[in-house]
Amino acid sequence: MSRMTMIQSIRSAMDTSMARDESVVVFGEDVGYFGGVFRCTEGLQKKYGSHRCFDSPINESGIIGSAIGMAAYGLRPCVEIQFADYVFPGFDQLSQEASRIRYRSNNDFTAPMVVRMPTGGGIFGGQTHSQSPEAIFAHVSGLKTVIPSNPYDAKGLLAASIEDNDPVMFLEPKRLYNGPFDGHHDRPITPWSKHELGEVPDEYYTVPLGKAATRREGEAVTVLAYGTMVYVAEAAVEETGIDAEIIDLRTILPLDIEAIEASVKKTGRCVIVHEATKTCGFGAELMALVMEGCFYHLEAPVIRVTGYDMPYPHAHEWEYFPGPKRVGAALKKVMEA
Amino acid sequence: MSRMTMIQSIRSAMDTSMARDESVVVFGEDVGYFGGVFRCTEGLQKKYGSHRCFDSPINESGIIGSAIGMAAYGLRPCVEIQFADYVFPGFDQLSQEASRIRYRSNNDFTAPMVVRMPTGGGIFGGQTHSQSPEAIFAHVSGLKTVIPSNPYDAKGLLAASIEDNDPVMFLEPKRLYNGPFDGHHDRPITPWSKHELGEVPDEYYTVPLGKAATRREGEAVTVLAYGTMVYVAEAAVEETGIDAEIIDLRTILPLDIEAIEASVKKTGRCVIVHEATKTCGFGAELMALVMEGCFYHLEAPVIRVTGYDMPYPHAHEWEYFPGPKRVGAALKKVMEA
Amino acid sequence: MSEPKAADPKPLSLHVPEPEFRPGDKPDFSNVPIPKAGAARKPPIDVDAQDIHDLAYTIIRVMDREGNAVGPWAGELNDDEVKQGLEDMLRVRAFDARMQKAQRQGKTSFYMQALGEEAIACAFSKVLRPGDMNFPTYRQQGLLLSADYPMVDMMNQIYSNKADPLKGRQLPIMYSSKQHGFFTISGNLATQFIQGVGWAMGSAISGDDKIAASWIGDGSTAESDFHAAMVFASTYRAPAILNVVNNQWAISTFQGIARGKAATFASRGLGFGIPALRVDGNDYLAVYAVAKWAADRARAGLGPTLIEYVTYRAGAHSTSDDPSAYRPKTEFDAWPLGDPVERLKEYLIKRGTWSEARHVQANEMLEAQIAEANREAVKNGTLHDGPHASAKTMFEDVYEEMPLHIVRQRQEAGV
Amino acid sequence: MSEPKAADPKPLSLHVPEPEFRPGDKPDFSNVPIPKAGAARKPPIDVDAQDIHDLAYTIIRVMDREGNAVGPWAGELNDDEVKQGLEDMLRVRAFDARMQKAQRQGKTSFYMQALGEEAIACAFSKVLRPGDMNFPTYRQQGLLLSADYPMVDMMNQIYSNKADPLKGRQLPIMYSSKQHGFFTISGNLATQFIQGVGWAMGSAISGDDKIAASWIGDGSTAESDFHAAMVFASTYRAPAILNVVNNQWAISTFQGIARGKAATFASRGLGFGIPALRVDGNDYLAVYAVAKWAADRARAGLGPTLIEYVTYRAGAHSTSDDPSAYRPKTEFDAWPLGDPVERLKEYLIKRGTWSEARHVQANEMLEAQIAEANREAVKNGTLHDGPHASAKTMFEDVYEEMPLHIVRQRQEAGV
Ligand SMILES: Cc1ncc(C[n+]2csc(CCOP(=O)(O)OP(=O)(O)O)c2C)c(N)n1
Ligand SMILES: Cc1ncc(C[n+]2csc(CCOP(=O)(O)OP(=O)(O)O)c2C)c(N)n1
Ligand SMILES: [Mg+2]
Ligand SMILES: [Mg+2]
Repeated sequence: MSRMTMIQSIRSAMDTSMARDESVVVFGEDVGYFGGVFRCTEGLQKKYGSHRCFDSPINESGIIGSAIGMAAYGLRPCVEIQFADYVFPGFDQLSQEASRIRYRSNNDFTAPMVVRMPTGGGIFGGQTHSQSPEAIFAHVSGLKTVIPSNPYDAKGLLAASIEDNDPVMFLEPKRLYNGPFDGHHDRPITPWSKHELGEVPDEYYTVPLGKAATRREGEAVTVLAYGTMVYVAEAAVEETGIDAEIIDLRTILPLDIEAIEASVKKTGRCVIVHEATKTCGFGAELMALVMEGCFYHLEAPVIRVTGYDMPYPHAHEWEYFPGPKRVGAALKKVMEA
Repeated sequence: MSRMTMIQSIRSAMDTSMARDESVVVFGEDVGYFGGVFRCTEGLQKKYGSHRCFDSPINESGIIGSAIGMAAYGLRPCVEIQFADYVFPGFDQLSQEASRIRYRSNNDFTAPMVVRMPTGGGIFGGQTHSQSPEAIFAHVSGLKTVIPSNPYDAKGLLAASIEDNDPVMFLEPKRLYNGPFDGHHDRPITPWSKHELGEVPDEYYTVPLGKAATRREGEAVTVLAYGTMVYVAEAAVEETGIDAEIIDLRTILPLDIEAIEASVKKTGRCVIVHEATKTCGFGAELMALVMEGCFYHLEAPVIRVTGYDMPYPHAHEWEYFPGPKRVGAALKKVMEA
Repeated sequence: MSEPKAADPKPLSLHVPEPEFRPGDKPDFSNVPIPKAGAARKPPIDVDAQDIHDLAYTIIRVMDREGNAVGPWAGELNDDEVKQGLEDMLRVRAFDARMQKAQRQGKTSFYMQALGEEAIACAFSKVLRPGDMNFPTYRQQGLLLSADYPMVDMMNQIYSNKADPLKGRQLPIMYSSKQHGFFTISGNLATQFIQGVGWAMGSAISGDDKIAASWIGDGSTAESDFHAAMVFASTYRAPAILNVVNNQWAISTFQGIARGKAATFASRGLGFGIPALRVDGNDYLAVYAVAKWAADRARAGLGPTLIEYVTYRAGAHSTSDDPSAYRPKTEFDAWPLGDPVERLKEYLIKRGTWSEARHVQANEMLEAQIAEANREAVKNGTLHDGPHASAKTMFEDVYEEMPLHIVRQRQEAGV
Repeated sequence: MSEPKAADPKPLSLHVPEPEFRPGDKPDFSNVPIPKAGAARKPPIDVDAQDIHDLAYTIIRVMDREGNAVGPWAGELNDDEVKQGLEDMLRVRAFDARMQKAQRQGKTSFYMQALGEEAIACAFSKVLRPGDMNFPTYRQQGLLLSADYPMVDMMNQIYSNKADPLKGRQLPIMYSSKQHGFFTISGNLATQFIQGVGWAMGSAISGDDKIAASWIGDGSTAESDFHAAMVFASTYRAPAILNVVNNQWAISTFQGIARGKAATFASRGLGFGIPALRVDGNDYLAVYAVAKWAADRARAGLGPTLIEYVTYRAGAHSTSDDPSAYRPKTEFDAWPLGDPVERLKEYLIKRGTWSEARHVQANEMLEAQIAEANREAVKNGTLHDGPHASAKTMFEDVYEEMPLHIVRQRQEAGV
């Protein structure tokens, strides 16, 4: 057991997976010799050789397309897209190929692969280093989408994703890489070394895909969140003093629908929080599922707190970010309704 | 005034737009000499010259990327993607470029352009000629998305889209190209020549973007639909005898939220119908908007009737298609709730 | 920006390439230079790309107009092998003809034939070994038909019937057979070109000895995944053969819309340091020899080869297409590289091991086999009349395990 | 598939290219052939691509080691123009240094310098005319700084302050100025390469006389939009200049990860029939001459030219990067094409129209101007301390008219 940052735990997931399974290979832009611009793959090339961890040309369609071919061959590629914002040149390979190879070939071929990518804002990355594309992945049948919120989960979920026999989009909230953020951009953050979820086994383990985690039990209202927003929700709950149940979805698809339904049926109220733009964001699907599964238990309309419908602006990053103030306001509103 | 099929009215929109505005240019795969695989651009090259209507290389990123450049230059490109399924190689140019050029340059540059594409199933096109990607476009701030359901609207909306100063995704339900379908695949269809919305002025006119059309007034339940599904809804309403209000959204984004809210507040019930896969489909956003805007008026949970979450299968096309039987069942269920 | 002392500005105009012949024109290819059979040199497999630029701009040919096999690329196959090749091509042609008919009879939604370009897939299949993998387009049925893939299975898929190996999920002709080295075909163009390179990289990463072959059409080389494949193949020296089937047409669009000026598709390889060969795609012997050279290179760890097969799409693009709207009906007759079947037949007759009579006989036998397979397949159903796989299979295999939301959807569907 | 009679299978392995030197190594480029200045021929602008293959594999150079301008590409600029060029480069270098410092002082989030490759954008800007359009990457600040774009506006954007012309929406350095022929920079690589071609096509469609210049880095040529641009530019003979700035590095990745074997980036053009020139990017005179040749071609309706500028990224990739982790610190000193500023300075001194003293003086004057602009800009605010444009502007210009859902979001935000 060690204290790890999220970067270290992600690295440890790849390291332990590569150690136990020769078919695991890691590649992407700058991930080889240098170890990735966020250093998630540091040391892997040295340890496992440049045929198992290597730099790729700057071509996201090539990264994903070649990973599909390798997966069809029998390997388990775990590739890095430098920022989630840059996954779109490879989106055709994801949405039309990786996602459908099992189905269209009736299991003759499969695409067990992981596409890792840093996601979300909070580092003044502007419109091209801050996007959260999870809803777009969730709309594509055949893909799985995972978004961890802490080092322990990140390692276990990434190991499970690498083991999984379907293509998994693994979104890493970059604001959490070095510390749990604690919801406010203008206050000091707790380092992972002081956070209980920064305690990570050194050996291989998995956290199953498709299971949400209840980060806080409560009776008054259910907050559905994932990634960075888990901490924003925690801050807002603490500040408002509302007895909310905070559910960290962890996996967007497959989704732990039963956990969501059970919680909302219990509380009768729900606030959904994500950083992505609002229209057709994953919050819309959550809203729809709550409508379908819990309508008769609802005492107030569900509220979405999300990024606004525009590119992530550079200077106004923190006005754009759905912070504790906005989430707190939603909590109060849903309780007053 | 002529009777036109949807193909003819779409052609007429481009024809009249090209005639009145020299800056309108049309290109795409097979659209030049041949006039497009669905013949929507037939005759335009002959009439306006090959510099204004021409074949393009098979590269959707090139088609959309070059259109962005032309639009920045000052033209109004109206390009064709042969099937909506093939727009994804160009999705990076749409989601990261066309959609943001105005915003990121503070109006210094703009991208007035239209991307036309046949969408939806119903012609045994299998998983690669049947997709409905509207929700993915709707999630991208900066894009507009239009889906007409009849020749009159198609011409007017396409002309308005070409006139519009923002990038517009124009999705043409291919099942409607030659006739309004009438909801059942195994019954004869009415030709457009017998349909009142097949009556189309020969001259230039526009139908404004962002305004829904009420196809049927009713008191019992609101049905939100667009494209092919409008006719499925009509068939289901007729067969169940339920006094539904059918709203044809016409524009997915910007959305006529006020019309939706007014209708659902009146009826207190709502069924949403689309052909795209369910999870994170546009129905989820509609559901969320109804939750946010009409919760206290709802007498029953809103129901989505959609394509299932899997690739559009070839042999089981009509089991997959959300036909009148499924919509009818939803109408009954929402009335009984 | 300063004003340079250059010529006065003058109006520009857009150059839109046009094919030489359109419906009504009399096609005449006499100005197209066709290099003599046997003229192209055969370099060693470890040659550097920059030392064989010429081979990317010529057409490597083995059979001359008199039916002789000549030059350094000749002599790779014995008569029995060539007879097998001829039979393979005849089988593809007859199979296509039968399935075209089935589509017109309403037994399926769609069909795509390989008429005029049968030599390419048929000859290519012979250079692969068990375990190697093709990443084909929709026009390489020859790979399956010249291997031992059962025709009745192909038909079952074409009819989307209850015995369809892909359970009716895929379009007809979009086959998949790992066992036969045939990767699941995508309807989306060019995506498989880079996947094949990735597969080959996988083999190299694993210290395996298997190679991959990626396939693409002339029109589809314009797609960006062509570039991705070239970049990855050249960077990692992937053991892959990159096949461009230049059949002159992409639906209604001629190859000039994908290719600039005098450049060839093969010459695209040179900018990546990839050896590139341009070959007569209607010459079974030349296709085999060139493909073999590339396979040997790949297996020897020397990396990828780009091959352009010059051929002609003699039929319509698909059953949804009518080419008389955009090209002269007689263009194939005028096509200077002839018909691959006729040419190989003449070669064998000249060798004295074949005859018109045996040719007719072989054809009859194949047609009988195909008719028999068709009777079998039809018993399992056809697209519109069924039976199909159970509707419940539609919900399966989206993921390895069915997630709750799909379980619920299946329950709602009542299947 | 039959078993060919080839060699026994042997295990393959993956080739992963490595740069020659890593941290700790002593860089030595003496084995890199540097063609003599003046040696490359200068063809007429209407030349066919296939007749100048050699120019895609050489390095066109004008200034020799003694500071003389020699050969057919020399003699394009007079002394005043060259002096202006030197001053432009000095301005870029000093501006970059000042802004690097500002970033370290916390005045902005991020900066990217063009150290070592100033000659390219500065010389290139001189061949364009008003109305022409660049589609730049983030390393062509030289285009603005050698035109008349106000430095204080650049700084206002870098500081995202209340006078930022882009209202704080864009990253620092992602400038936009239609008036200065500078298309809004994208953070996404390569997308602008095809957009520039589309712009040029728009000019040709309209019978205009304007041309476009697309820009891309060596690493980014691997992106698929590079291919899209080549395909469209060659097909329609777009009046575009396709600029590849090969500065040897893409963040931590050397050019071998984007380029196969002995091929050059320039040689990619040949497979499309696009004339391609490879030029010494640290030689202001050569860059100007080659760019001028390409501009003349484009204006004459002869279509696109691909130019590879061979240079070296002397600084870090960005302020987020530390290159000592992946390359020797002394690599730039060993770089055989030298420093573009030093080389042009020596040329002018040799001409007798410049001196060390004037050089120092010019630098001091520029630094004073930059300091003055910086004082102005800082008055308008800086990223973390503000003031910024009003938060309400964040909701504007997503569309020409604000749709209802954004109106509601703005209301909810209370701005
Ligand atoms: C991404 C994508 N874009 C467009 C299409 C539509 N389409 C199908 S086949 C075809 C022409 C392909 O031509 P070519 O590559 O020359 O192959 P050929 O049909 O001649 O064998 C087109 C445009 C597609 N299937 N996928
Ligand atoms: C689509 C995309 N993928 C990845 C990145 C991340 N990235 C930014 S710059 C860069 C390296 C580019 O290298 P090169 O093209 O050589 O340009 P240089 O920085 O040397 O000028 C990378 C990988 C990006 N911005 N966009
Ligand atoms: Mg073709
Ligand atoms: Mg570079």
